[in-house]
Amino acid sequence: GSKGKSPSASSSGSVTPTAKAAQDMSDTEKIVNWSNWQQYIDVSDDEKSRPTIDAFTKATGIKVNYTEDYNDNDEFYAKVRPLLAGGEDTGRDVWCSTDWMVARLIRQGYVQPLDKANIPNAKNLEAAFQDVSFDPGRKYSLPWQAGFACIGYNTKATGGKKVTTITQLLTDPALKGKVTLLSEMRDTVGLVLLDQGKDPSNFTEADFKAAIAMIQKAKDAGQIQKFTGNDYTDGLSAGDIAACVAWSGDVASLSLDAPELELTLPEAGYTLWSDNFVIPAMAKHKKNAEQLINYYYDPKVMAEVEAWVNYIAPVAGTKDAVAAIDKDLAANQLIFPSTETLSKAKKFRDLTSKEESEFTRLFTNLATG
Amino acid sequence: MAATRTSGDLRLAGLTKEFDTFTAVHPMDLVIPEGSFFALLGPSGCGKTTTLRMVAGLEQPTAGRIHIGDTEITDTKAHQRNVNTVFQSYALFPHMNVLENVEFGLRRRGDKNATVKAKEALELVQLGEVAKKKPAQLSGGMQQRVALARAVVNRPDVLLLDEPLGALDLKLRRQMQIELKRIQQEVGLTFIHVTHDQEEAMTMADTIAVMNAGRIEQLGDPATLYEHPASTFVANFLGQSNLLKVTVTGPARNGEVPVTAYDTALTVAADHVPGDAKEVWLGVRPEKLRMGEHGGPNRLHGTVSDVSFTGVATQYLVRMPWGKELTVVQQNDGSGRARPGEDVTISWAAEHGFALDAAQAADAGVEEEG
Amino acid sequence: MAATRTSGDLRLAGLTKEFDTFTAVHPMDLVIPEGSFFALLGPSGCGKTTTLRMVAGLEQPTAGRIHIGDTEITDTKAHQRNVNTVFQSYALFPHMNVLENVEFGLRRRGDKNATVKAKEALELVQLGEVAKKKPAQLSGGMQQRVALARAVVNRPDVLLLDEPLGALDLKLRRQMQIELKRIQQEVGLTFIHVTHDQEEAMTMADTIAVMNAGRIEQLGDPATLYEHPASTFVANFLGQSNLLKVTVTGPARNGEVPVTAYDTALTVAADHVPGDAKEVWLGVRPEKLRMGEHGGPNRLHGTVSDVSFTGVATQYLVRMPWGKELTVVQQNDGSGRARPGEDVTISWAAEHGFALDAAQAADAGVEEEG
Amino acid sequence: MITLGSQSLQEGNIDDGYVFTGNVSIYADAVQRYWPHLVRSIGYAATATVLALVLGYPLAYFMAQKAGRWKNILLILVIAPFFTSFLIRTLAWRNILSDDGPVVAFAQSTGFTSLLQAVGLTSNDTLLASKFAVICGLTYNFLPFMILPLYASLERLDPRLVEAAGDLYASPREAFRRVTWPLSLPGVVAGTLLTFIPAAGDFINSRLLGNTETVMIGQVIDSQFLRVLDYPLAAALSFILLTMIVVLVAFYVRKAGTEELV
Amino acid sequence: MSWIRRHLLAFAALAVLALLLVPNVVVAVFSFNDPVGKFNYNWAKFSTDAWAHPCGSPGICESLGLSLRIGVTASLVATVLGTMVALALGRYQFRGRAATNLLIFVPMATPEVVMGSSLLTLFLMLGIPSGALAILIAHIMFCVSFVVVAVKARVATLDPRLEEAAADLGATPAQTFLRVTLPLAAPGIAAGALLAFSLSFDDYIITNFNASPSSITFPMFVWGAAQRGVPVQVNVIGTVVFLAALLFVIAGQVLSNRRQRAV
Ligand SMILES: Nc1ncnc2c1ncn2[C@@H]1O[C@H](COP(=O)(O)OP(=O)(O)OP(=O)(O)O)[C@@H](O)[C@H]1O
Ligand SMILES: Nc1ncnc2c1ncn2[C@@H]1O[C@H](COP(=O)(O)OP(=O)(O)OP(=O)(O)O)[C@@H](O)[C@H]1O
Ligand SMILES: NCCCCNCCCN
Ligand SMILES: [Mg+2]
Ligand SMILES: [Mg+2]
Repeated sequence: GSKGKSPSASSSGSVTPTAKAAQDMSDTEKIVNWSNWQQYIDVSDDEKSRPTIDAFTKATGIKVNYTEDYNDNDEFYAKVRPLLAGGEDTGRDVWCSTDWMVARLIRQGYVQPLDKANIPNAKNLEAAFQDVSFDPGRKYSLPWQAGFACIGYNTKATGGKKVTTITQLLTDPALKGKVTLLSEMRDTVGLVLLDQGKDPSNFTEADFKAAIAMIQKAKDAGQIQKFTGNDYTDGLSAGDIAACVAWSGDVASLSLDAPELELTLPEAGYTLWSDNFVIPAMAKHKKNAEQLINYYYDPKVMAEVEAWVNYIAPVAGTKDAVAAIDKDLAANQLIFPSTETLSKAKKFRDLTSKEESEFTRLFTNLATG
Repeated sequence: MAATRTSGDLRLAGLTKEFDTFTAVHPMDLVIPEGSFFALLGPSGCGKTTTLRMVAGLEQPTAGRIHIGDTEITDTKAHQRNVNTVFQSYALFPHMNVLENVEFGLRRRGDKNATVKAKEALELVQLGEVAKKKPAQLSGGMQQRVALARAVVNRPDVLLLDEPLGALDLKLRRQMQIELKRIQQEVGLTFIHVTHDQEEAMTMADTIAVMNAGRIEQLGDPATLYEHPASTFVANFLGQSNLLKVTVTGPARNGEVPVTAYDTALTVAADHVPGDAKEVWLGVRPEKLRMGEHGGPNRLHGTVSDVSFTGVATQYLVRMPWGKELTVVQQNDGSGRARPGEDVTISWAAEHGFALDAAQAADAGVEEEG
Repeated sequence: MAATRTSGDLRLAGLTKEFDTFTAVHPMDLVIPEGSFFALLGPSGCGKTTTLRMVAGLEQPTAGRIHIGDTEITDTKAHQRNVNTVFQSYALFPHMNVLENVEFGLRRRGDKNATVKAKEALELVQLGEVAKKKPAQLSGGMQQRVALARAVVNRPDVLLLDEPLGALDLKLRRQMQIELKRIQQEVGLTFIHVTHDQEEAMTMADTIAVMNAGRIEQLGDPATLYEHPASTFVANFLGQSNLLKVTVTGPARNGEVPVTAYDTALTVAADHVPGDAKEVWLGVRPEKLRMGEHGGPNRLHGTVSDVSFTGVATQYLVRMPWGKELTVVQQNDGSGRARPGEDVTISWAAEHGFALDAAQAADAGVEEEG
Repeated sequence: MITLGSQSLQEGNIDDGYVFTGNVSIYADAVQRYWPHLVRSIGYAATATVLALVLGYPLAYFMAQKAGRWKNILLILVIAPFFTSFLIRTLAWRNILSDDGPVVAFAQSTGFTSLLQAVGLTSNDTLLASKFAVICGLTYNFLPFMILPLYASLERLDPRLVEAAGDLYASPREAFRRVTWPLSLPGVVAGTLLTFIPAAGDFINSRLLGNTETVMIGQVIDSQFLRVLDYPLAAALSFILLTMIVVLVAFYVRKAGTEELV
Repeated sequence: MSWIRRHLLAFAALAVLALLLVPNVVVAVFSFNDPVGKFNYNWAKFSTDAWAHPCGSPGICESLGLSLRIGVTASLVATVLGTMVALALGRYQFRGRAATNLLIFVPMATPEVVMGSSLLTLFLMLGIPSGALAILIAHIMFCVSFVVVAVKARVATLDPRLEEAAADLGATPAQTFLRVTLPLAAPGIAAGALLAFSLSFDDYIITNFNASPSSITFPMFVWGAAQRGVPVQVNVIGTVVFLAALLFVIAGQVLSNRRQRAV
């Protein structure tokens, strides 16, 4: 029967539990294990090394095990949750979760408070990222990158055609069967809400359902090929995907090598998200992780990262540092958006626990239906 | 580990085997003298294999005891008995070569000279050159000889042969019979040979036991069994017999008993007829019948209905006036042959007839196809 | 689809089969009259099966033609030939019951009365009651009869039997031989019967062809082949022969040729000796030899070295002064038996000896175990 | 299996945990919501099984009856792909069939893609991301599971039986239909089961080669378990899938009438 | 024309075989590619770089190592257990034999998702943490069934008289088992072991359910890589394993042939 330890048994109750800390081995083991999204860090020209990471190791003697196994928030959460729930080490010291996921991790007591003493550079945090609803006072997290969810397309596959609106993405027969959407509900639904004239930061359940209906219609018409995680970059580059909901920096950085890849920030608006460093419970090398965060909060280091990933830097002073490397880059609206660009970017509002399960269910049924 | 060496006669006392409700072997008492060649003969399913398996220790008797000489081996495990078997299917180990197969038993007993002895045994069966081959590479006859060598090499007190020649074709079979007999004489072991080839049993064995439905029906040397069968079963099973139902018409005179069959007066040697019998089966072997008047005082007239030439002999079927056919075998010694349709006289000597209890079925032991 | 009905004699003209570099059947010319029972006899590997398979259409001849009556069938597909085979392994369809097996051929040709005919055929082989059983539930002999019924029911122009009795045990085999012969006589088909049981061939066939290494060595009716073998191979393969190397000492007198063997004067019927021969093999069948003086003018003296009783007859080995053993078979007709060690005289009539070219090996056709 | 059963009867959510409530209605709910996936999975698996049989039979037959001394080599070649992760091979297929690859170009020029599109197996004039691709992937990946049992039973087939059929006037085609095929039925049954069952639960192929229209039940179970974390629903779906398969298989085995042959 | 018709079967068979092997060829060919960008699906230029540095992609060799370790351990344990069960089933009548037979069949008749998920549930209940140990246990559980089936098939064709013959020749039950039963069942056991290894080495679905982040098997690595561009090293390893399997089996074949032919 149900007497045994069911996968969820240990996380009942609504009081925020505190994450357990493990014995910190940082001083004896010069290691830090970092899980991150794909294509989210600078890579040398020959693609064999990661310059900023190598420089960090050189400076501190701490070896970074960098793993690109963060494809999608839900998927990643599902992977680590059983361990976190069981009070075990996940084998990772730090990873970058998206805002809403950070909220869940904090709520469940799966992440540890950051020791700011080890992160003096935290003072460089851009004002815009300082007070966030998902982590008031930034006790548990610091942003790694932020970005927009937008439209990406491959002109070779569209036959030269531009894709400018979500409506076009979901209805243009020229794209039939070659469109992908993100399995991240907030990005996909957010863009659709905006396309329908709604505001992701302030919408009703009915609005949400209307957005779902629109996607459902496109899906029923055979417009949509798949819902993907970060793996859309693969198909988009190959041309198996003609157009998709994409993350800004991915398309921007890929287009450096592949000019046929283009990106649209839709007129109707787009969503803004951030991915944040968090340190999970039982992490063995918490201090090393904090040193790593501190390292990347140096604007000069962050500038190097941005030159490659093309996302929005949360570290003040990065723009100047970038300008020192490359003037054009400093003018890139994707990395350093103007107020005008930012004004059309909306954040997806916080969801209640009940909303979250209900909306997730609706969306997942759509995505896997 | 080593089998207990014993020697002497093999004695079965009240040996019985029941399977569930079916009795495969009824209590059996039997003594098989050391060094003899003993044949167990009988129709399919009569219990020959079961008997052998009990002797080998592969089957637990329901009751009874088994002795070799003075040693009781009833409860000894198969691998501890000094008894070996040559299985009908040979049961050679396919993953070992011929030599390894033959050495197997010796090695199990830790014999230091296993290889030397095994090679000798292979020489004995004239297979020295194939020692390194796998059984699958040998012909049926060669496999048969390996199986024999594998058993003989252990010099068992008793060697059991369960239709070892059953799978061979006729010509090869006759050859192997001679070889088997030679080997038995050379090594002097007790052989118990199961077969249902009567001719094989008769050519090879010193003593034959004819089994029927779990019981030994008659036991004796081949000629006695053949010439004086004790039952219609034995008469028919061991060779062919012509059986005539006859009525005893008077007391014995000059050692002969007068009888009539279908109104024809015949005689039978008195010592072959049970004293008080009124009606008996009169049996005569086909080769004892003569076409013509010279065979003896007993005469019958009939018509040749079939002639078949078998090389050495010719076999005739002669139809009697009352419808029954008698079988007559005549050696092809150069004398003329009768033709189908010819009317002939058949004759035989009184001492060649044997009489059997009339209560038995005339066709007992005429093997129905099973 | 339906096989072309033809009839008449089966004629093979220059029929040849080569496998890669090996010639299994050398050009063969043969006429088998319609309705005859023809036996093909020969040692293992001599090409019997290959010949049959060419007739059945299962093997493509390398050269030569096959006719049935006036119709050439050399290039006709197996399923279009009106020829059926009874395979040694029976090759019954395990997933069909007995009746379905027997109906198979008829149904393939769209015969409306398939079931009726199949049932009749089963009656013919006395298996009416097992029609609904699967082959695996039948004994070997019954399976054999189903295979026969399955072939016979189609009334083929030619029925091929490839050692159909090879897997049966002796007693059953003799029974089936009689049945087979009866069926052939009843249905009147042409049977070609492959066997390497000589006695079987002799009892059953009208004509026997003895094959050796891909060639027909001799062809004739059983008695002729047996009494007058044309080569040592046939003499040894078909039954047993005593062969003596003899020197012709003079011209024929009174129809007999004088010869000597080891300084003993003997005679052979003149018509059995090649005109100009100097040295020949003198052959005598064991059953033609008499123990004692009454067999004929040819006499040899020797010592009995082995006696074996086979029921119908007793077989003696008699050692000659020069070391060779002769085999003598004497019917057990009641006359006394010699014992091992006894000195005996062996005699035979001149016309019972046959002479063969001395250039041949004496032991050709003594089947070596293969 | 039991744990699965009990879990399917629980209720709750990730944050609050699950309690056993014996809520059977979840089954009705699961079936109602996911019946298209169930039907689709069974349909794809069945189609792939039939295709695998059609493709596998000639190869198995050839290996068993005609290949002579090449038999073992061929057998090894059939088994060896097992050792290259089937993911790698599926990815290779994705590569081979990619939209601007030569295979697609050829298929387009011969009108094959239009044909597929016309019969609804693809939704545009390429091959990937379609029903067609998923079914091909399933067929391909489970082909060895079909071939091996077929081979095993065909190897045991006595060629003399086929000769006997020919001897009894059966044309080669009839000989196949009446003798070879029925005698290989045990292999056919084993092969189809070994192909059908895993194919029905597979999701890798539909995930890598399909689109949103080709989502199979395995993918739903996977995402309910590992993504939505709705354990009761996932467990219920697993149970339903298993039951459907057992029922279908029982029906099939009876229908094939091979009980006495196997 | 008739030549073609006569060899139609051979053509069909070879075509299917080719179909089976095409991906392996593509994988092998692309193992020599030096792709532009991170996606290895357009031929760029020839390079033996990946062959020189098979571990050049982070995590790949760790995952391969883990898969090999799990594969070897799981197939060893499953082979031992499976062989014992198969011998018991094939040789002895005992109570619960039918039930055992069924129990063996269940894992094979269960779709992998169901199997994976129920094992996960079971492990959670038993308090066995996800990770290498859980994967190993899971693999052993499904491999055992396949071993049993392979060995049982062999044992079924084994002549029981051979064991009797051994006893008859003085072999104790233990000797009979070691020298007769086991060697005769060996081909079945080897086949079972090989099958078990390949199933374990190739499994993704069941593994994925029971894996932890620190236990990424090779198929999981490939799956992950598939989401972001498969490194050339994967092709190298895929090819090496394929060739190794071929060599292994061919060597075994040659060896047993030679042993048979030895005169
Ligand atoms: N294990 C068993 N269980 C039940 N009955 C058995 C068993 N073994 C043998 N029998 C039966 O016992 C009887 C005698 O069998 P056995 O094998 O001894 O006969 P056989 O004389 O050797 O016959 P064959 O000549 O056919 O080999 C047969 O009726 C057989 O069916
Ligand atoms: N398919 C084949 N390829 C090569 N050689 C063959 C083939 N079939 C038969 N042979 C050879 O042809 C010869 C004749 O074979 P066949 O089967 O006709 O002999 P047989 O007289 O029937 O022998 P048996 O009495 O053993 O059945 C043999 O030496 C055999 O090895
Ligand atoms: N290649 C890195 C992409 C990171 C995207 N994170 C997205 C979070 C969206 N909600
Ligand atoms: Mg027996
Ligand atoms: Mg033959």
